[in-house]
Amino acid sequence: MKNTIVTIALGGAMALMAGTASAQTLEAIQAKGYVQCGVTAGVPGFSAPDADNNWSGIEVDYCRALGAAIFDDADAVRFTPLTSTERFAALSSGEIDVLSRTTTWTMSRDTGLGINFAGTLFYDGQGFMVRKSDGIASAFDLSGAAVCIESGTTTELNAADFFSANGMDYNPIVFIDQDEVVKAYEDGRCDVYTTDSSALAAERTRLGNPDDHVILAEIISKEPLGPSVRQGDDVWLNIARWTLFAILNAEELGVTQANVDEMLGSNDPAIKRLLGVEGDFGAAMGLSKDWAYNIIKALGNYSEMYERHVGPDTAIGLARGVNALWTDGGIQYAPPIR
Amino acid sequence: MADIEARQKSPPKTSFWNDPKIRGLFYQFVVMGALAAFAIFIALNTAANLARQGKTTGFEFFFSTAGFDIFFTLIPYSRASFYWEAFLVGLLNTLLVSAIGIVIATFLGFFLGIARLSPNWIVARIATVYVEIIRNIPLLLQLFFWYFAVLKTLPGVRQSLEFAGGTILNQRGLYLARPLPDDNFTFVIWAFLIAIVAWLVVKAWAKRRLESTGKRFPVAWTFLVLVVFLPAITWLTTGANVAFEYPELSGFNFVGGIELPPEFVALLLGLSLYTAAFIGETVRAGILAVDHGQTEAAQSLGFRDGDRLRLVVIPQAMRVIVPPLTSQYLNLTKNSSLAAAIGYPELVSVFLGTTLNQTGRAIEVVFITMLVYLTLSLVTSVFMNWYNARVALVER
Amino acid sequence: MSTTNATKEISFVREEMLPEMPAPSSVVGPVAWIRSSLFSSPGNSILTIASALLLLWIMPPLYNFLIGNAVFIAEDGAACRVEGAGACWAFIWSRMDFFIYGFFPAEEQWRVNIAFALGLVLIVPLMWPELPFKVVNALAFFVGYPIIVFILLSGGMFGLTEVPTVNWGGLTVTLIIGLVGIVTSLPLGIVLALGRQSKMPVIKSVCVMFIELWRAVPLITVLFMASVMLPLFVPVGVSVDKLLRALVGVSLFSAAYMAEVVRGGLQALPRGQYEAAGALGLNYWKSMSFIILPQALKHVIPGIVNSFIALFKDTSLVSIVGIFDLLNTVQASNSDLNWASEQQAVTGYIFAAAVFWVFCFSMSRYSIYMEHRLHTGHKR
Amino acid sequence: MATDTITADDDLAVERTKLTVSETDVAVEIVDMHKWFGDFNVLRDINLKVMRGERIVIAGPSGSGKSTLIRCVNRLEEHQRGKVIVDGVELTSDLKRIDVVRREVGMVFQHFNLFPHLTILENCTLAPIWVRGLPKVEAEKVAMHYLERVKIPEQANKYPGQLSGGQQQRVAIARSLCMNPKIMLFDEPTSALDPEMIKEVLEVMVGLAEDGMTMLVVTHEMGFARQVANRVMFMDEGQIIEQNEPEEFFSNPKHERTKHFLSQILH
Repeated sequence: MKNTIVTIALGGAMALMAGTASAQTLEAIQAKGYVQCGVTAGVPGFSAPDADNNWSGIEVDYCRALGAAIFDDADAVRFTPLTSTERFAALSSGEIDVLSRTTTWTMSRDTGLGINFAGTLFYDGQGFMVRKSDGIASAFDLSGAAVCIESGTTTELNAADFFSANGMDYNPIVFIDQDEVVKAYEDGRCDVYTTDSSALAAERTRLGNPDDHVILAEIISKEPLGPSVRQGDDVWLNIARWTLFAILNAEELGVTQANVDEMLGSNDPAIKRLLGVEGDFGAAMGLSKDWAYNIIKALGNYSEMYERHVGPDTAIGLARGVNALWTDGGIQYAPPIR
Repeated sequence: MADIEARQKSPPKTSFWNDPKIRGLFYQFVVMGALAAFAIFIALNTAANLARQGKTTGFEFFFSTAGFDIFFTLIPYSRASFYWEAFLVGLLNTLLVSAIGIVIATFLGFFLGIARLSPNWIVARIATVYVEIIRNIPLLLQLFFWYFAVLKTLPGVRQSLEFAGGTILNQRGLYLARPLPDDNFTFVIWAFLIAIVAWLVVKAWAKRRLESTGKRFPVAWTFLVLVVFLPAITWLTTGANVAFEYPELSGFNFVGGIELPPEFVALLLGLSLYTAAFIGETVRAGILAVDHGQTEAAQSLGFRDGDRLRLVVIPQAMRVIVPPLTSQYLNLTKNSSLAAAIGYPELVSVFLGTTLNQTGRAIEVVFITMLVYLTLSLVTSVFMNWYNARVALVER
Repeated sequence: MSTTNATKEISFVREEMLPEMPAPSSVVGPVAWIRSSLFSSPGNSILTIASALLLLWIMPPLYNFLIGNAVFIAEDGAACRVEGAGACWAFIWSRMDFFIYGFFPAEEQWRVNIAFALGLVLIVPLMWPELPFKVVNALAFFVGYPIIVFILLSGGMFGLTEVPTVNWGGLTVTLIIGLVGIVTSLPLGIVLALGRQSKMPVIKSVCVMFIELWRAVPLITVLFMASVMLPLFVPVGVSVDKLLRALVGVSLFSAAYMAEVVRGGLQALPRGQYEAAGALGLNYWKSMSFIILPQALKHVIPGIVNSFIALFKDTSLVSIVGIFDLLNTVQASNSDLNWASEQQAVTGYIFAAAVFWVFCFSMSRYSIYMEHRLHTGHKR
Repeated sequence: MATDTITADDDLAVERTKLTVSETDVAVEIVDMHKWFGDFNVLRDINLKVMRGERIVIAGPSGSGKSTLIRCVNRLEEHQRGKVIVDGVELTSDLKRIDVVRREVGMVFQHFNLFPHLTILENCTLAPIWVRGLPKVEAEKVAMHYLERVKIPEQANKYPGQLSGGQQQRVAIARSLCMNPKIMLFDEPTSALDPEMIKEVLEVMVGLAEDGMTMLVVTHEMGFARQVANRVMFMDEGQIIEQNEPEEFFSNPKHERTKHFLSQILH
């Protein structure tokens, strides 16, 4: 008798807790009323809980942009913090709708894991952080160093490639959890901490005394970080992709959170198309025609997101660099809305 | 009348449904069917999920290049090695830390178990407090403590603590001098081996002598004389020499000597201290399980305390101690998998962590890992059954 | 008789009974105690002195660190960064909400508090052997309570705001995993134990295989399996909540251990009980549920509680698969820059250890208490 | 007084005389002995002189201290006041003296306390080999002799768990005899046994008594007391209440408590 009750209770719990994600991801999202977004448990500037335990960061803003595009509500998003080990399983199982978790776009991932990358939110590359007191000038002086790395990442493979290609020895100290990697470096277990240089900058701000640490100039890999979705649902892929393009286009066209209402009256046909004043580009994706307007109204354009979370004025302090628009000498380039 | 006779001759047929055999078969059939259905359900789901993710299955990944490095290996390994070599590295690291941990935990555990039964109040109390604290705190937490909290308080490489004999302790681990014996040293080793053999011969002879003449021979002293003095004399006469390679600061770290990384030391420490508390309880229970009457009987026969323990109490206590002790050993081996959290590259960390992530072969990797632990457990239980059969007390 | 002569000599009758005499100081009193328990032999004296020195060496610095020089009240880590400061309790205090509730929204935390209070109200009478209504109480705790807690915490009905499980954390999650593990593993363990005792070869071998497989592998592989393989096992498009996956892993794992404990109880029961039940004409399920199991389970209450202790300690492993249990919240807070100091991590770990210890130690005391009760019950 | 008729004894006789410290005829002498368990005064003012070859049966209600009394004789229990002198050696906390006394005093327990991990023969030879330093062959010869005497030589290679209670108790007696004790203590040797087994054990004990062994027996077997005892002692509340020759003791008990006790166990 007791058994039966427990079984029923469990079954009920399971039915409640297990959301169904049909191939029609958008329909499912509209039905449940929010986007489920997989993020890192804590990389400042990208996604991390802030002082009030709200998620914030540029990758979080991207997820909020999806919420804004679909529901006109940037808060219609829920976040699932994931370890690097679980992230792909979480996406392919439908536990999350979109993975926006400092994930490098690589061929094997794009082709072998049943996922599609929607684009590049942030062009990154792997770098090294060392203690100033060690007096290291270059990554090529790192022979014999103990290096702290997060396990199961491209970082781990890149480091192996780099040291082997340059005939150097090193001690890879590998942890499953990002927090533990940083902690071990900070505690002095390693001479070097290596990961994407953006994350290095972010983590540096979290160290006890950031000025005691320097990030070396060498970048040893290409790490285009971008959101990804499950394969096999092109509508959802389009939404994910064009949400990213919309914020890039907005920056290019000079549409900001502050002036977006003004811009509704702009004469520029490109702006009119972006904001849904002219034509209905949302319809093909199952969205309203002011989908992009809603994004910009709620969160601003790419530049605003960047400056808010990782830009020079933040603790992380990353210059735009290659992430500047193509018009400003960078490589961020969005196809036109037309 | 005829009816009754007929009934007496052939018992009334039980109805089909009430035949316990048929019922049994029916139940088993239902269970088997349900299980098969469940297995098929899972297999189909898995196949569908894999197909949707465009994943293939199979073990051929074992023979592709791993591409990552491991810093603590017992066999040659580099990023160009294959995944099966990475697997082997992890497995050997698991076995290494388990083997050493078992030895330390056994000694400490027996010490604790005996100390808890000590008539000395303060000794018994210290042992009790130790056991009650250690076994009521999760092992993972203890590992974090030994690794992160203690590591933080250790000095950096350049401020290393230096101890006698070239032992160095810093945040990068514990460095010991590596002995480099010269050629003549082989004589000393031979002398040592000969001494051991000689001691075994003396021991056997002493036993025979005790049995035939009733005279006892100081076997323990003989051991000391043979095993210490024989090699020592050989050492002096042959002029054998052992040089030591001391760890020296070079670049970032100390180079040379024997290097024990903090991950290894913390894991070993955590596992041994934790398991020792449980072994202590096992030993205590084993000793208490020997009826006090046995001690009294031995005393009344005039046995001295040493003989009483050796001949009467310990042989009986060991029967009670060995089976749970073996499962503690198995637990220690299984618990070594927590190393994944503190970065010691053992099986789970290398295989279930890195390899799974890099290859995405969840099913294969989990299957193989479980198979390894299952094998270890089966081997242990085979040993335990053998031991139990060997020492079982004969009862009526 | 040759002893006639001696008869008079040996014949003796006591005229008056001697009163009881007070024990000499060599038997009772502090001096006797010190002599017999500290200095009974030269070896013991040496041990006593060595132990005393050890305590003198450990205790004062420990006291200074934990209490003497500890920082109890502070706004931020500055007070803890002072040279020679002890444990930074102020840090623990400032993060206490996080340690207890995780990311649970502050304005909804009253729901967690109600769940705690209700649990306390149900569990105290359950553990008190003299109180009546054990069956009702047990049903309420093992069946009703988990359902109420689930509704209360996850919300989404009865006008409660929905709080997704990723926001659950801290001690709340630790206790939830412990509770669910206990509630599911016990019945599952009983079924498995009965199956293992079964005479039907198929059922028996299925149960044996299940039990031995789970007992052979470390929990962490089970949790990894639950986190990477379980999503593959469910139909396409169905996703299983992360916390639920960990719960499934923990429950199956502890059920296997529970099964072995229950089996011990079943085997310890004299054959006669089974025969008597059969002789009364009870069928299998009736004799199990009215005769055998009540006795067998009562015998193994200490063993069951010990499994609960192991289970409760094991909940900390979910932090490895990224669930914010108590240990993980402490681990995460240890890198809180506001409170950065040398002692931050140590303080955090000591706090977490103390919480776990209090739970586990009181469970183990309870188990000893029950063992004692059961044993005295057996003696005439 | 019956002399030793056992051949195997001859080898041991030498050692035995060596260990004999005093030449008096007193085997055990207890003077003004008191004992406490914590605050509880278990034995009060015990005075007892056991002559060589004497057989004393100690009776009394449970908790009267009779077992404790005989356990003081081989120092399984320590007394706090008074003197216990066994075979001329006074028992103190001196370990050497305790060793000497224990070798001379055999003891048979209520629950046999055979070593379950050893065979019957090994049970009997272990102490002679390790304590007396007897060669194994000799020890086995002695052991077989006594096993024959207690009528179970055929069980020599079995384990205690395979024997009945009565057989185990007989082995326990044989095990003590193998040490060639001068004094035998019996602590309720038959109270854990079935009636027919009691008989076989008592027969062995009677045989021992006939051979002149000095015996201190705690028992409720009053038939045995009548048959073999030189003296019967009645204890209560940790003191000796009455002692007398068995015939007198049973037919004419003097003390009220003795009368009451006898009326309860004899009817």
